[in-house]
Amino acid sequence: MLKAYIDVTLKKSILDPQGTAVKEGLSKLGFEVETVRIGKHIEVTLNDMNRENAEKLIDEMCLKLLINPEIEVYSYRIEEE
Amino acid sequence: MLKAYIDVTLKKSILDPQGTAVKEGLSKLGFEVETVRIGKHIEVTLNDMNRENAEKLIDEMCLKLLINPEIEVYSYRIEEE
Amino acid sequence: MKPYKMVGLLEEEYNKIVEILGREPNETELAMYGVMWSEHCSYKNSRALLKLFNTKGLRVLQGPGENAGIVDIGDGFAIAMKIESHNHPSAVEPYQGAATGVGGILRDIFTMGARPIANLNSIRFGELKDEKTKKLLRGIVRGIGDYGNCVGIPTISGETVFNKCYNDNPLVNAMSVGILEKKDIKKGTARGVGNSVMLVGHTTGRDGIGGASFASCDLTRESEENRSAVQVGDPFMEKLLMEACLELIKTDCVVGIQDLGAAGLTSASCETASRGGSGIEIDVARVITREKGMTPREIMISESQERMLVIVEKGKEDKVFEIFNKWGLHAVVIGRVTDDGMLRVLENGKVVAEVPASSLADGSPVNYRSYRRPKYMDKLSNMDIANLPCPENLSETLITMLKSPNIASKEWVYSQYDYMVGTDTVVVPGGDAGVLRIKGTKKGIALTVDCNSRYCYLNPYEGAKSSVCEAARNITASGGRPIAITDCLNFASPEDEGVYYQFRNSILGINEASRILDTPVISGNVSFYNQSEKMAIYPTPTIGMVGIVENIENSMDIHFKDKGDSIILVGE
Amino acid sequence: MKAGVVVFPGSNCDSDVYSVLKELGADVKYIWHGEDKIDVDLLVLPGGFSYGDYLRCGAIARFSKILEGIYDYVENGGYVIGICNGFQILTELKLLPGALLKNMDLKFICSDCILEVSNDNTFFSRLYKKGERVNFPIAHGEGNYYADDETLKELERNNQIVFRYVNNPNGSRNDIAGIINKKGNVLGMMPHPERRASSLLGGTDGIRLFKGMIESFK
Ligand SMILES: Nc1ncnc2c1ncn2[C@@H]1O[C@H](COP(=O)(O)OP(=O)(O)O)[C@@H](O)[C@H]1O
Repeated sequence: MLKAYIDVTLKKSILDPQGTAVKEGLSKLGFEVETVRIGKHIEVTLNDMNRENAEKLIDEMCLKLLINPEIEVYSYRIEEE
Repeated sequence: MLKAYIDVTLKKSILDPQGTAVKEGLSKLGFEVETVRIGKHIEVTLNDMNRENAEKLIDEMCLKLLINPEIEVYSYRIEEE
Repeated sequence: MKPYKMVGLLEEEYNKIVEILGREPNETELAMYGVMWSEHCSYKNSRALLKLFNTKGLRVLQGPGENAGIVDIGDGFAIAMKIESHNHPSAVEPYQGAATGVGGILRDIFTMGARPIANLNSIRFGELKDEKTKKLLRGIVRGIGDYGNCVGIPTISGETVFNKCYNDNPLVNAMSVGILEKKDIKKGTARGVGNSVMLVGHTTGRDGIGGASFASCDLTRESEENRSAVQVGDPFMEKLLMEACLELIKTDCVVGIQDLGAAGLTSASCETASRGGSGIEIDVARVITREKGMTPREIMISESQERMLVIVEKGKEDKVFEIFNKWGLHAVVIGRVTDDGMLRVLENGKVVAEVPASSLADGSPVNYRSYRRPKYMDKLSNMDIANLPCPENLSETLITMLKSPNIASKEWVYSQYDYMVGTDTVVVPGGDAGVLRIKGTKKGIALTVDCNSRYCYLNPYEGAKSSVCEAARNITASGGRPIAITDCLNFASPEDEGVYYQFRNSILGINEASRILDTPVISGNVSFYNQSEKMAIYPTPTIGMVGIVENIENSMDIHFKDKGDSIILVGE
Repeated sequence: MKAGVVVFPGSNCDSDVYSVLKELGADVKYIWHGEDKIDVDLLVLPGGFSYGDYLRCGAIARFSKILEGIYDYVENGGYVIGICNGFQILTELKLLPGALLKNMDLKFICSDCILEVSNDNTFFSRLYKKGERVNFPIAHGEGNYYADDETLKELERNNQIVFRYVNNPNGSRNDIAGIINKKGNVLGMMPHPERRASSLLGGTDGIRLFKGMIESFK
């Protein structure tokens, strides 16, 4: 089986208040970091198929449902399970 | 600068309502997949430091704030920016 | 460790099980007794005293003992109501703990055939200046809000209290109220040999295994490792389950219905069988599991949320499939009703457990605990108020008081709850009681939840009594006449004689007020062991109350209305 | 006028809107998400949490059977109003531009909310006056309207902003609370006019929205 690990994040130009809040939370605990951005992590297990097809499939899923291209971008990697 | 890409997911035995709903959503669109699990993706930019320290720091952040070890697990990779 | 200890039983309890069965229980049976005879499910330390409650009244259609109590409000309508604690899960995972607390109490309401129309909550925390408290507060409020908002039930009232006695043990008491036509009351009973036992709603997973016994333990380091005890709520599933169940109940195929809460399938099956005076046989192989390789024991005690057990008249199963299918939900026949009084668990037709249903449901030993008036009470009651200095600058004192988290506005909390969905909320949070109109009548109901645990600490009897009175005043001030109580008794360890004194006297205090005000107790819940190694909570008997507003136009909120209106202080 | 309120799995303001339309004498019915024909003059996408709002609000509901024909329906001049979750679904459908992000302070907000009517020349808002202030409650966690600069300019230029927040509660760009499509037959708004349709429930500011729509058909 194949497993796709997809990361979805807000476009750079869009404010990420959740990231900002976490950054502040970290700072209160004494962790000083430069930036925090928060997004979604989606793991999809696929039946066996060749990698090329899997990539095509994942791209399609992302564009159709998993992300809203108006506000989000995505990246992924695929691994054997 | 260093950038940590952290993925937080629910422990395996724990129900993931979001994943279940998305799996069904995908199926309605004609994408048949085995499982979908949804978690958080967190990107943290750190000031320069050696990798070992960075890893220690990220582990601490995760356990102290970013995850609840009762229900979640995490993994990450660190890259130069 | 002895096997019975691992499931939280004492030696004498184990011996009693052997006596009942006439043999040693196997692993599955032992686990079932372990969860059912835990404090959380069996009320073994409170049952004797709860009998004292005033539970009768002209309006009472269903008193304690069912999933929720029901009172008649006239015009053919009745109100179902219940409060329940989710303290321990919320301490460990505030967001999910609180959310699943709301989920559980909603199911208690719609299993009775009632449509939930309002939620309330009573939440208590340690000192607000602590980061830990802030984190708990944020998580718990978000959990309560997200769940209720998503299901679409308005959260119309509640209380939020801070006191350092709750530093290690926050309290989350969730209350829900539903409306039904009197003729539609459903009960959690299994009757009629051969009728089908169906499991509907979510799939069954390994989550929450051992949760019931977990709720009855002290929160020590050990529970931090007891990881599988936390569940994740799925309000979307709950909403579908609610709509499907309410639709199903309108048909003529349901004999009984019961939600799966603490102790999961074990408790739902033995309780329905025991109430109906019958037996139940189920085959765990028919249960749809989320994970492969779950053992009968795991399936029987799993606390996966958003599931219900439905007893269906034989031959009418198709109607159930049809309705659940429409809502996109699972429904499976997992067994049938028998007449031998046994809860028989099969796996692919082979018996894996077989015990008398009533011995699980009501057979646990009842503890008559000893009690003694705690010493601190004498010390505190000897204090002479006359010796307290009068503050020099009263304006400053006033401002300090208004700034105290206990007195300041709780808008931060209730603005995260959708208190208007359903378009029935006439008096919104922020005042005394919440008031809802009852569509199709001229009436309304007023709802409140109250407790003054500091008074209860000073004097459990008087404190509990005054908590009932406070609730009644909140109802009256909003234009309602109080008619019934649901109570959530949050205490430390019943094994402590002082705590047991607090517990006993609180019950007596509630009882006196309840008799005088003619507000019978129709449902409730007990939560013990709210203590850590360092401290115990104050006795906290939370009172949920419902009142009738005869003419909804006459309901009242707390706001000053017009310039020049007189302000009058009434009462003693 | 025939109106239909779509019921998605997880809708929870469906009966609230239904009752208001009914009380005003409209010919209104519920439409199950699995139906395939839109045979009404006004389609209402109600508030709630369709499919739990898991993933993104409205993302899954958008693919419901009933919405397959919505593009043709709108093209042919059918009217659509999306309230709260309905607005989110309309942006996911791309029938309205932009997207709704998490509220700026990350909390769900339920409260009264003062709006200013920015455009009174629409099918929906004709009984209000431009500049008039009305009180519709809000109850949402993700109502922070976002669109890029270009789109915002266009919305302003075309007078597509119908309601604006007087005190922006959620971070919406240009204080946007409700917008309409260019053609003028699709309105999306976060606040709940159906919750202000009875003096017993705190006011009647919302009634005119529904009355206006009904009267247009007389
Ligand atoms: N957790 C809560 N949930 C909903 N409403 C709340 C909550 N906490 C407080 N409120 C609202 O705020 C009002 C005032 O709360 P509080 O300051 O505790 O007042 P009181 O002591 O008069 O009950 C309550 O009556 C209730 O309407």
